[in-house]
Amino acid sequence: MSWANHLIILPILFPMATAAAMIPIDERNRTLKGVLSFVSTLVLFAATIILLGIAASEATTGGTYVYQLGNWPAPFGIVLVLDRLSALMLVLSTVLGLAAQVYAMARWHTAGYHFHSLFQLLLAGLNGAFLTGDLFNLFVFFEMMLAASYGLLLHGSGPLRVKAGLHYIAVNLAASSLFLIGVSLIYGAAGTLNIADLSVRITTLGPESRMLMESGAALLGIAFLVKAGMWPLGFWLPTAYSAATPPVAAIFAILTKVGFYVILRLSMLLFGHEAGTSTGFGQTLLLCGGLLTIAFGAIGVLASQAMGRLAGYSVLVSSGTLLAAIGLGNSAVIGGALFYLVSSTLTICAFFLLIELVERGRDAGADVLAVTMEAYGDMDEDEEEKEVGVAVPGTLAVLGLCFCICAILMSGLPPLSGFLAKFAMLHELFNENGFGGNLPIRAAQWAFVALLILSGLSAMIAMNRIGIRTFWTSLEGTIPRVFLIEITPVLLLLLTTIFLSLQAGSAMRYMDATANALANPKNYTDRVLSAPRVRPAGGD
Amino acid sequence: MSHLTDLPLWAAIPVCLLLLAGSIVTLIGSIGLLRLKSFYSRLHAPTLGASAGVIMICLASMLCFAVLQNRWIFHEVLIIVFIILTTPVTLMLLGQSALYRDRIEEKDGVPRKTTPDLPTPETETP
Amino acid sequence: MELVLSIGIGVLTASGVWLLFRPRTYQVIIGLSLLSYAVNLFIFGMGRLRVNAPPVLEPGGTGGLLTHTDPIPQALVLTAIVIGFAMTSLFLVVLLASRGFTGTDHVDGRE
Amino acid sequence: MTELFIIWSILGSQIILGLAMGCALFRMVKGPRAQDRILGLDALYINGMLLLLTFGIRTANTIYFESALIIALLGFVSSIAFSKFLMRGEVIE
Amino acid sequence: MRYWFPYPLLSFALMVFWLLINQSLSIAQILLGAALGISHAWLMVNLRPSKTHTKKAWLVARLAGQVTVDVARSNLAVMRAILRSKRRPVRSGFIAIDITLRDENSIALLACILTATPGTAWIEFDSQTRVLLLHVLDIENGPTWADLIRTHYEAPLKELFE
Amino acid sequence: MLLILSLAPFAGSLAAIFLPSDKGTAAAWFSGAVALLCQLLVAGLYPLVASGGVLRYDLQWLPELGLNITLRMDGFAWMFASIITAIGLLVVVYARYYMSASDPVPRFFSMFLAFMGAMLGIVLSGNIIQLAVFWELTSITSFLLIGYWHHNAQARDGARMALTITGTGGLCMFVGLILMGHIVGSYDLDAVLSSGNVIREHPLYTTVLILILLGALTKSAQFPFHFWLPHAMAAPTPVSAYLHSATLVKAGVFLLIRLWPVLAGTDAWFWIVGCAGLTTLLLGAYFAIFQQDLKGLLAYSTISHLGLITVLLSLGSPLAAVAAIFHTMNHATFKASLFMAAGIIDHETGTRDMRKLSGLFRYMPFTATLAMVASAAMAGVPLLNGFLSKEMFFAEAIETHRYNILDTITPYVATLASMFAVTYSLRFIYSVFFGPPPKDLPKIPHEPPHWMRAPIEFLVLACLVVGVIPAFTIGPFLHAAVQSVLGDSTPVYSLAVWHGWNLPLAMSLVALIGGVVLFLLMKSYLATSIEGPPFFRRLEGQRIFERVLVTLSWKWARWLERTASSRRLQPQMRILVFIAFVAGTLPLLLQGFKPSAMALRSVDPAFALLWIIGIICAVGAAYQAKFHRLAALVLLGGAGLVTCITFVWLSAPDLAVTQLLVEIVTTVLILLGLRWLPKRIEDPNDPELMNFPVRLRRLRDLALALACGVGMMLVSYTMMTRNIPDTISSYFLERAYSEGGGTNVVNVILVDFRGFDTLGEIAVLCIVALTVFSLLRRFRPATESLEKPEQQKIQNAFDDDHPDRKKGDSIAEYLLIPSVIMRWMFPVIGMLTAFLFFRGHDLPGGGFAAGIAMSIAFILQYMAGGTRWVEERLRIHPLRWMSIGLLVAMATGLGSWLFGYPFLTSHMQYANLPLIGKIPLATAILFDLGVFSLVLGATVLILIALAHQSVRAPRAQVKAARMAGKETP
Repeated sequence: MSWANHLIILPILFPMATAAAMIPIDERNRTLKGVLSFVSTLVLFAATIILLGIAASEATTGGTYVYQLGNWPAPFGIVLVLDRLSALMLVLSTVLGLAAQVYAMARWHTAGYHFHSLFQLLLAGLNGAFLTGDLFNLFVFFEMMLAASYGLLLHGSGPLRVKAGLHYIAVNLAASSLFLIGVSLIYGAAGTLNIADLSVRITTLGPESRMLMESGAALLGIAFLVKAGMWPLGFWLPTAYSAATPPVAAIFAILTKVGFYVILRLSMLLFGHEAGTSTGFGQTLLLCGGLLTIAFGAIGVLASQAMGRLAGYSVLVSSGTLLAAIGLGNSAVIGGALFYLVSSTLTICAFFLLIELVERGRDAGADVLAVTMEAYGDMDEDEEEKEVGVAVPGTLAVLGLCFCICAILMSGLPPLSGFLAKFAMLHELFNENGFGGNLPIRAAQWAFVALLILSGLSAMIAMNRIGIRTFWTSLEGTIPRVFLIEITPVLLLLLTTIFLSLQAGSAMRYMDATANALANPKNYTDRVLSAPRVRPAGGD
Repeated sequence: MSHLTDLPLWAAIPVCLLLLAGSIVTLIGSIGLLRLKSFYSRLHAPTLGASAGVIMICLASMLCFAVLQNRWIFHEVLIIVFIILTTPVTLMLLGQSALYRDRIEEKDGVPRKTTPDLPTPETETP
Repeated sequence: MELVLSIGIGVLTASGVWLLFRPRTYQVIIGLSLLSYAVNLFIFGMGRLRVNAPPVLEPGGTGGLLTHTDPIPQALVLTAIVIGFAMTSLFLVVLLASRGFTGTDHVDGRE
Repeated sequence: MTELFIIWSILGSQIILGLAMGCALFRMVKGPRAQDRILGLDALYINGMLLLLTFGIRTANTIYFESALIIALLGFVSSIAFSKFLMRGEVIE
Repeated sequence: MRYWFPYPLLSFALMVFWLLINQSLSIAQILLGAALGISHAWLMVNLRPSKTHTKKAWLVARLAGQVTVDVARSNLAVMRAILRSKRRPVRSGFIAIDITLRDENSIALLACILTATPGTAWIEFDSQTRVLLLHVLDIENGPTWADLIRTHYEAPLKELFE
Repeated sequence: MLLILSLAPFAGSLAAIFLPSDKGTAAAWFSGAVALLCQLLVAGLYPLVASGGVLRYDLQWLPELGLNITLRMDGFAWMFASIITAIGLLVVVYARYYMSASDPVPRFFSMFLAFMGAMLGIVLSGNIIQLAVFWELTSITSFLLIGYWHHNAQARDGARMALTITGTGGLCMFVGLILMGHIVGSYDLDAVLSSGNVIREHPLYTTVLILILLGALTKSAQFPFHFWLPHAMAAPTPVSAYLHSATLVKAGVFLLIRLWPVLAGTDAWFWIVGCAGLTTLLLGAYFAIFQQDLKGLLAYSTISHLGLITVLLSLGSPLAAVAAIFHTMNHATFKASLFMAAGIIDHETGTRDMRKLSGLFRYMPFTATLAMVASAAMAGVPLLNGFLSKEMFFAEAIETHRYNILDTITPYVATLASMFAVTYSLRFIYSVFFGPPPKDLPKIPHEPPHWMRAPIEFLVLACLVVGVIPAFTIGPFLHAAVQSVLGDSTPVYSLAVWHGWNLPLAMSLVALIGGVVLFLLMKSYLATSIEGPPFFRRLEGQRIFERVLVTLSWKWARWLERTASSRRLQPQMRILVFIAFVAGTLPLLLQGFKPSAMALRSVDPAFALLWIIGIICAVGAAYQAKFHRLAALVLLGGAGLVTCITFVWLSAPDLAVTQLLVEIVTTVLILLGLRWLPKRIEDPNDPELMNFPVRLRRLRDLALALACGVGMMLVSYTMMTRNIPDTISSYFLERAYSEGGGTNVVNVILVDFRGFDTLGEIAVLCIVALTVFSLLRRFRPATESLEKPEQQKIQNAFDDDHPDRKKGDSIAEYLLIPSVIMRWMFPVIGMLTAFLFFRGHDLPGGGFAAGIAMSIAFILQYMAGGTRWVEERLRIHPLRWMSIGLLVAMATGLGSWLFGYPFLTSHMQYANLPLIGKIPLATAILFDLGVFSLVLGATVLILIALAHQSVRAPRAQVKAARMAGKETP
C-alpha cells in the first residue's frame, strides 16, 4: 500500500493521536497544547484537501476509495470509504475545526480543562462518522463525536451550560439507544453490518425480513433526525447551541450535518432505485419533517431576542432545508442541497464565532462574559489572561461588515453563496426533468419553495432587527476588545463563502457529480465489496 | 468437549446429591432471610448459602469435572476461599451500620457503646 | 426461552421508558440504565438464542453457526456495554453538576 | 436413566436456587431497612453465583466458571459500597 | 532478599492462585505465576499492610479442620433455627467478648471465621477497649459462646501468629 | 467595456471604504471621478446601441444551472445607464457640498458607489437571475444608504422598512424569475424576451406574473406597498435625490418595461398593474397635497408619478409603453432637481417644515427659480418635459384598450390626479418661496455655494430644453430605447409640443385650472394643518406595517415558538419516544406484520424463574426510583445480575464477565453521586399526587411506556424465533483461529476483525473520562449538600465528646477489620486482572474486562482507606495511563504500516522460548494492552474525580461561607 492509501485513515488517527499525546500535558501549558492542536488541525486540513482532490479526480475508481481496516475484506471487516461526499464533509469539518481552534486559542480554551484534547477527539469522531462504511462502526464514531460534544458543550461549566447539557445528553442518550436497536434489527434481519453489503442484500430479502429491516431503518432514522434537529425532535438544539462557548458552538454547526449526511447516505444506498419495494422509504416523512423544521426554525429565528438563539434556530432552518431536499427524492436537488450545506455550515460557524465578539462590546455585564468571569474566579491555579493579540482599530466596522455578510448569507440574499445555494435548489426543483420541462409542479415543491423563501425572509427580518439594535443604536457603547486571532477565523470563513460564490461553477460541478454518484450507488457497492485484500509483497 | 451424559452413575449420584443438598441449604438460608424477624438475625441467614451451599455445590462441580475431564480440577476451591473471605466483610459492615443507626435512634435491645462482657439478651417477640 | 427473554426485554424497556419521562434526574439515570440492559439484551437476541454454544473454538479448529452461537451480536453488545457505562457516568456527573448549580434535582433545573 | 437423573436433579437444584433468589429478592423489595435490601442483594449475588455453577455442571462446560469467580471475588464490592454509604453517608472520603 | 521478596507468603499464595485459576502446572505458567506473584507483592509494599509472621504454619491445617467442623455444625443449628415453627422463635442477641489478639491480620481472620460461620456475626470491635461485639442467632446457651470462640479460634490464631 | 462599467463602481466603493473618515473631500472627488468615468463609458457606447444594436459580454459563473454573468446593453439599458450615471455624477457633486464635514463621508460615498454599481448591474443584466442578484443588491445598499444617519431612529426605521419590503418583493420576484426560466428553458434575457407567447400561454403564467409584479411593485412603491418610500426620506437628501428620482424606485419600472413584451397584454396584467397604478397615482397625489415636510411632499409625488408610469404600462399598448419610457426619463430629471432644491432649503434653513418656511425667494432667488421651473415640469406645465409625457399619458388614457370599468375610469382618474399634481406643485412653490419672511428659522438662509446649485441648474436646463425641442434632444435616445424594448411593434409617435386642440390638451387645461383653484381653496388650511391627509391620517402605512411586523414576527412567532416547542425535557422525551415508537411500528403495521405465535418452546423453568426475578427487579427499580433511591439502585443491581446470568445461560460468557464488572463499577459510581443529591421524602398527602391532570399524565406516560415495551417484546420475539439469515459471522467463526490466532471469536472480533470499533470505543471512554474530570474540577455542590453527611457529623461529634478518642476513630474502627481484608484483596484482584488479560484472546476475558477489574481493585483501596490514605501510598496517574493506552493501541495498529498492510492488521506468530515452549505472540495482545491501560485509567479517573469532591467540598464550604459573608454587609 502506498502512503496515499493510508491517507484515508489519517483524518481519524491523527487527531486521535494528538489528543492522546496532549492528555498528560499540564493544563498550565495551554498555549503549547493550543499550538500542537492547531498544527494537527492544519495537517489534517492539508490531508483532507488532498483527499478531496483524490476523490474529485475520477481516475479509475469513479471517486470511491476503500480502506480495509485490519486487511479484512469488506462485508466482514470494517472499511473506510472515501468518496466525493465524505471527502467534502471531511474538508468542511476540518475547515470549521481550524476556525474554531484558532478562535479558542484567544481565550476560550482557558475556560476549562482538556479543551484541545476533546476538540481533537471530536474531529476524529466526526471524520470517522464521515468515512466509515460500516453501520456499527458508524455508531461508535457517532458516540465518539457525541461524547466529545458533550464534553465541549460543558466546557466552561456554569449553570446555563450544564442545564442545556443535561437535556442534550438525555435526549441524545435515548437516541443512541434507538440507534442500537435499529442497527441490531437490521443485522438480525439482513445478517450484515456493512452498508454496501446491506444495499446489495436488501434486494433479496423476503417480505418479513424486509419489514423488520425497514423498522430498524426507521429507528435509525429517528436517531439521526434527533441529531439533525428535525421538528419536533430538536427542541434541545437552540438552547444547547446558544449555551455553548463560541468556538464550540461553531464546530457544532457541523454536528447536525452529520445526521443529514448519514440519512442521505443511507437513504441513497439502501432505499435507492434498486431497493425493490423499499425504494423511497421514509421520504414523505423526511419531506414533511424537513418542511416543518424549516417553518419552526424560521419562526424561532423571528422570535429570538438573543443572537445565540437566533443562530441556533438558523441551524434548524438549515438542517430542515437539507432534510426536505432529501425528501423531495430528486437527486438533482441534492446537488444544490450539498452546496447549501457547505455554505450554510460555514455561515453559521462564522456567525457563532462572531456573536460573542459582537456581544462582548455591548455590555460589560453580558451573561456570556459573566460566565467567563466566573470561570476565572473559580480557578485555583490559573494564570492571568494573556494578551494574545492586539485590539484591531476600527473593530466595530469590521464586526459590522462581518455581521452584514452573515446576514446576507443567512437570509440567502445575493450575491453570496447562500443565494446561489437556494437558487441551485430551486432551479433543480423546478426543472426536474431537464431545463425548461413542462411538468406540473407538486404541492410539496411549492411548499418547499415557499418555506425556503419565507425562512430567508425571517432571517432577514431578524438579522436586520438585531443588527440595527447592535450596531446602530449603541454607538456610545464601548468598543469591544477583539483579538486579531479571534476575528481572523471569522473573516477567513466568510472569505471562504465568498470564494465559494465566485467559484460556484466548479463547486456546483463537484456537488452534482456527488449527487449523481449517490443516486447510482452501484459503483460504490461494487468498489466496496470487491476491493482486494493486501497481499504481502512476497505472495501469500 | 465432553457431555454431561458421559458421567458414570457412581459419580452422578454424589454430584446430584451434593447439588441438591447445597441448593436446599441455600434455599433454607434464603428462607431465613424471609422469615427471621430482626435484622440482626437475618444477618446470619445468607451465610448458610455462603458457607455450606457454596462448599457443596463447588464440590459437586469439582467432582463432576474431574470425572468428566479425567483430571483433578481444583479451581472451584478459589470460589470457596473467596466467598468465605469476602462475604463476612459485607456482613460486618452492614451489621455495624445497622447497629450505629439503632444507637442513634436509641432502639431497645441494642447494646450501648463500650459495655464490655455484658451479654444483653434480646428476645424475639412475636 | 425466546418468550421469556422477550418478555423480559419488554418489561425492562417499559420500566426504562417510564422512568425517562419522570422529572427527577435520578429517575432518568436509572431509566437509562434499565433501557441499556434492555437494548443490550435485544442486540444479543438478534443473534438468536443458543444454550451452551459459546463462540469459543477448539484450539486449531474452526466453527460454524451450527455449533456456535453468532459472535457478532456479542461483540456489538460488548461495545455497547462499554459505551453505555461511559455515558451513564457522564450523565451522572452532569446531573450532579446541574444539581449543584441549580439546587434542585429536577431535570429542567427548576421545580 | 443416569442421564435423566442428572438432568432432573440439576434442574431441581436450579429451581431451588431460583426460589432462593426469589427470597432474597423479597428482602430487596420489602426492606424494611436499607440494610435489609443490601443484605438481600448480597444473598442474591451469592445465589446467582451458585446458579452459574450449577449451570456450568449442566452444560459440562468450564467456560462459565470465570463469571462465577468474578462474583465470588468482586461481588462484595458493591455491597461494601452500599454499606459504607449507609454508615458514613458517602462511599469514599 | 527482603527487598526483592517483600511478602514471600503472599507471592506464593498468588502463584498458587494463578496455577489454580489457569488449571495448569506447566513450566510456563509456573514462571509466569511466580513473576506475577512477586510483582504484585511489590505493589503491595506501597500499601504498607502490617506484617505478620508465622513459624508454625502446620497449625493452619488444624484450624481449618476445626473451622470446617464448626461450620458444618452451626449450619445445621441455624437451619433448625430457621425452620423452627413461628410459635417458638429462637432467642438471639448480642454478646461482647474481650479479645486478646493484637495482630491486625489475625483479628481479621478471626472476624472472617466468625462471620462465615452461620449463627455468629461480628458486629463491632472497639480498638481501645478491645471488646468484640457479636451477634448470635441462638443465644440459648449464652456464656458458652465466649468460651467456644476463645478456645476454638482465638487461641489457635494466637499460637499461629504471635 | 461593459465589464469595466459594471465593475468600476464596486471597485470604487471598495477603495472608498478604506479612506480615512476625515478625508471627506477626497472621497467626494474620487467617487465623482468614478461616476464620471462611468458616464463617459456609457456615452461612448451610444453609437453601438443607437441603431438597435445589442452589446453582450458573457462570463461563466454557474453554467450548469444557466446562471452566467451576462452583461447586455441595448438602447433601453443605455438610456437607463446614462440616467443612472449622469444623475449619479450630479448627486455626487451635490453631496460634496451637502454633507457636513464632520460626517464620515467616505463610508457614504462607498455605499453610494456600490448602490450605483448595483443599479447599473440591474439595467445591464442579460440574465434574469443575475438581474435578481443585482436587484437585491440595490435593496441592501439602499438600506445602508437610507440608514446612513443611523443614530436617528427615523432613519433606522425607514431603512428597515425599505429593506423588508423591497427585499421581500425581491425574493418573490426571484422565484418568479426562476419559474420564468423554467418555462422558457433558459435564464438568458434574450431567450426570455423572444418567448413571450410561450410564457403567456403557460399554466404558470399567473403565478409568474404575480411573483414578478410583487417584486416590481414593491420596489416602485406602488399601492399597497407604497408606504416605505416616504419614510425613506430620513436619508440624507442626496440619497433621496438619487434613489427616489432616478434609480431605486425606477428599478421596478425598469423591470416592468423590460418584461413588458413578455408579460403584458393579458387581462391579469391589466387588472393587477392597472389597479395598483391607478390607486397609487391618485392616492400619491392626494397624499402629497397634505404633506408638511418638503421631502414628504416630494416622496408622495414620486409615488404618484410612478403610479402614472405603471398605469401606462398596464394599458398594454405600445404607444403607452413609449409614454412610460419617456415619462421615466422626464421624472428622473425634474424630481432629482426638486429633491436637491429641497435639500438646499433644508441645508440653508435647517428645516423642511412648510409651515415654518415662507418667503425664501428673497434669500435665494436662484434656487427658487430653479425649483419653480422644476415643479412646473412636475405639474405638467407646457413647454417643459413633464407636459409632454403627461399629454401622451392623457392621450393613452382616453383610448379604449379593454372594455371594462377600469379602463373607463382611467381618464377621469388621470385628470383628477393631474389636478392634484398641480395643487401640490403650487403649494411647494408658494409656501416655500412666497409669502412673508420666515420666522424662527434655525439658520439664516442664503444662497448655497455655486457648485451645490450647479447640478440643479443642469437638470432644469434639461427639463426646459427637452420640453421645448423634444424631437432634437431626447428624440434619438428615446427612439433607441423604445425600439430595443418594443422591437418590431414600435409604434409611430411624435414628440411635438403642439398636437393641436384635442382632448388631452383639454384634460391638461382642466387639470391646471382645477389644480390652481383647489390650491387657492385649501391654502389657508394647509398652512397650519397637521401632517398627513384628512380621512387617511390614521391609516398610516408605517404604523400598520410596524404593527403587523411586531405581531407577526414577535408576538405570533414567539407564541408559535412556545407552542410548537418546549424547553422542558419531559415533553421532549415523550415526543422522541412516541415518534420512535410510531416510526418503528409503522413499517410493520403497514405491511401486515404478524408476530410469531407465542409458544412456550422449551422454556426452562429455572430460566423463567430467573426472569420473574429480573422483571420484579426492573419494575421495582422503576417504582422506587423517586423516593427510595438506594432501593432502586439495589434493585437495579438485581436486574443487572439477572441480565448477566442470562448472558451466561445463552452462551455469552464474555458478555457476562464484562456486564458484571461494569455493573459493579456503575453501582459504586452512582453511590458516589448519591451523596450530592437532595433528600427526597415521600409525602403521601402531597396534593400533586391527588391531582387529576397529574394522574392523567402519568397514565399517558404509562401507556406509552407499555406500548414501547410490548413493541420491543413482539419484535424481539419474532426476530429470535426466525431463522438466522445468512450472516457474515460464519466467516469469523471459520477464520478466528486460523487467521486471527484466537479461539475466543468474540475477542478476536473485538481486537482484530473489528478492532477499529474497539479503538473508537476506548476513545469514547477516554473522552468521557476527560469530560467528567474537567466538569468536576468546576463542580460546586449545592449549598445544603456541602456539609458532611449527617452520619459523619454524629460520628465525629461522638469522637469529640469522648476525650480518649481522636477525631476519625469511629471510621477507623468501623473499617478496621474490613479494610484489612480489602487491602489483601488488592494483589488478588491484580492477579485476576492478569488472568483475564492473558486469556482474553482464547477464552472469555480481555483487555477491557481486565481494565475494569483492576480499577475495582483501586476503588476498593479507596473505600478501605480513604482518598488521602491511598494517594499517599500509590502513584495514581490515570491521565497518563489513558494517554499511554490510546497511544499504544494506535501504535499497534500503525505497526502494520511498516509491513505494507492497512491499519490494525494483526500479526501472530509462535515464539519458541527455552523451558517454556511455544507461546503465541499476537500483536492483538499489544492492542489489548492499550485497551487495558486506557480502560483502567479512564475508570479510575472517573471514580476518583467523583470521590475527590468529598475532599474538596470542605474547601468549597469555606469559600461559600466567605462569599455569603461578603454579600450580607
